[in-house]
Amino acid sequence: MKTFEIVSHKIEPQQYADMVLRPEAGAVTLFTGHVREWTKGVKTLYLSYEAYIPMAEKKLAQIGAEIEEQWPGTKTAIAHRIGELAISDIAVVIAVSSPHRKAAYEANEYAIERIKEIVPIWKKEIWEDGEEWIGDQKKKPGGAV
Amino acid sequence: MKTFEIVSHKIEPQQYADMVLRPEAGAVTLFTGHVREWTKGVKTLYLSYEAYIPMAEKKLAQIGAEIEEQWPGTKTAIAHRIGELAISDIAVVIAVSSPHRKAAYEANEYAIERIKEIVPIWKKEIWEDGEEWIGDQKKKPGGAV
Amino acid sequence: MITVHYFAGLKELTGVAQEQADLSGRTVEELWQWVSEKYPGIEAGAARVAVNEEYALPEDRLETGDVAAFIPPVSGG
Amino acid sequence: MITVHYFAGLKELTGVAQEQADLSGRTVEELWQWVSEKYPGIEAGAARVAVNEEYALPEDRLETGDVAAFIPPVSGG
Repeated sequence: MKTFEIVSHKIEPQQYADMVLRPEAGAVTLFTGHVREWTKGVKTLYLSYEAYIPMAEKKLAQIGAEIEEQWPGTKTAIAHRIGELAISDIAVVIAVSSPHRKAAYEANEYAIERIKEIVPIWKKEIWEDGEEWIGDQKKKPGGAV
Repeated sequence: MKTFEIVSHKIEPQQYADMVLRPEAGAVTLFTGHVREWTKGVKTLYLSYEAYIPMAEKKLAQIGAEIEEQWPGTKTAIAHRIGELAISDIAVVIAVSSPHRKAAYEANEYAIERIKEIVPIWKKEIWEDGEEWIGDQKKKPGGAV
Repeated sequence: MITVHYFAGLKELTGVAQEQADLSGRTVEELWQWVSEKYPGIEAGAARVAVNEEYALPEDRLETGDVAAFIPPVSGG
Repeated sequence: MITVHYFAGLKELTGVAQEQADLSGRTVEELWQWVSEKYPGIEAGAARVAVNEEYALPEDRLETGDVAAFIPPVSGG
């Protein structure tokens, strides 16, 4: 198991929390993103995730490095699952430990925002009557980041 | 296992995450507060927690109700451990699920702040050369809340 | 009679976790007078008072069978 | 020769996950011209380009053995 990884099996979130725990950690935040049944009134049957795996793992590690620079003393682990996921399955897990809780919350939320900006992972939603690749509409693609 | 409880055994955080998961949940935040080895340069040997158990469980449930009112669609579970805890042991776990992630982060952080304000639980730090009951110095006790 | 609970540092000061007190009909403020006379180390206002597991006001009146508790500054989490 | 990767919706549009292209010495901007001529449905600017797993600028130059990838808007999480 790696600290920043793309996996194609069921995610066990506790493993990532364990990876960041240290005697100096007073707080651990663990975020899990799950497949939601309903999005904007449309019922999802399942999701399919694809990644550019080596670059995605590199970008997850970059996010971890950004966090350790921005919130000194924190430690981060992130995993994202690819393939077909059913309702309630975990797509992503983010674990952050920190001496104090404030940084653990802030850094964790920063990680999910950055994943949605820079990590080459794509989600396809499959409904009863169709399917679609989902692009983050807030961030128009530019030449570079 | 109860949704809001004081326990005297080891906390298994995943059980509380599982308790709040539902098909409409897209995000689960799980916070764990751990016994930290060093606080302000003083080495902690272990901690001892005491609670006014029935009132503490009632106040934890009140926090859950406050959250569900302030962030509709969220679901919360909280447990706090009492007795003697070693370094890295989990003292408190807070699980919040929500359709969207923003509320799950905000509500979780709200819960730990409220625990430190209103829940009758007390921490005694035991060091090599002494011990002390810790009071939250930011909140001077008043007649009522 | 009412029941009075002490916790944490206050329990170490009183030496008892709980006791009975003949304070039915009295207010929370009078409970404070009673306790600070009985245990000189306890200063009024050094804790909150809960009655029947809810935080109480100084003017709240105690009834027979009530359970009062002195809640020193909490430090959970 | 360089390697070109396509992902998600772009892969469905090109019908291939990856291919070789004779673009050594060319820029990322020229890669865009090449791909939009080969696959008329692809609009320049509809994706970011990564070279060797880092986001690249239009003026970046491709070298033999480089791995380029078209990265449509990401939607992980």
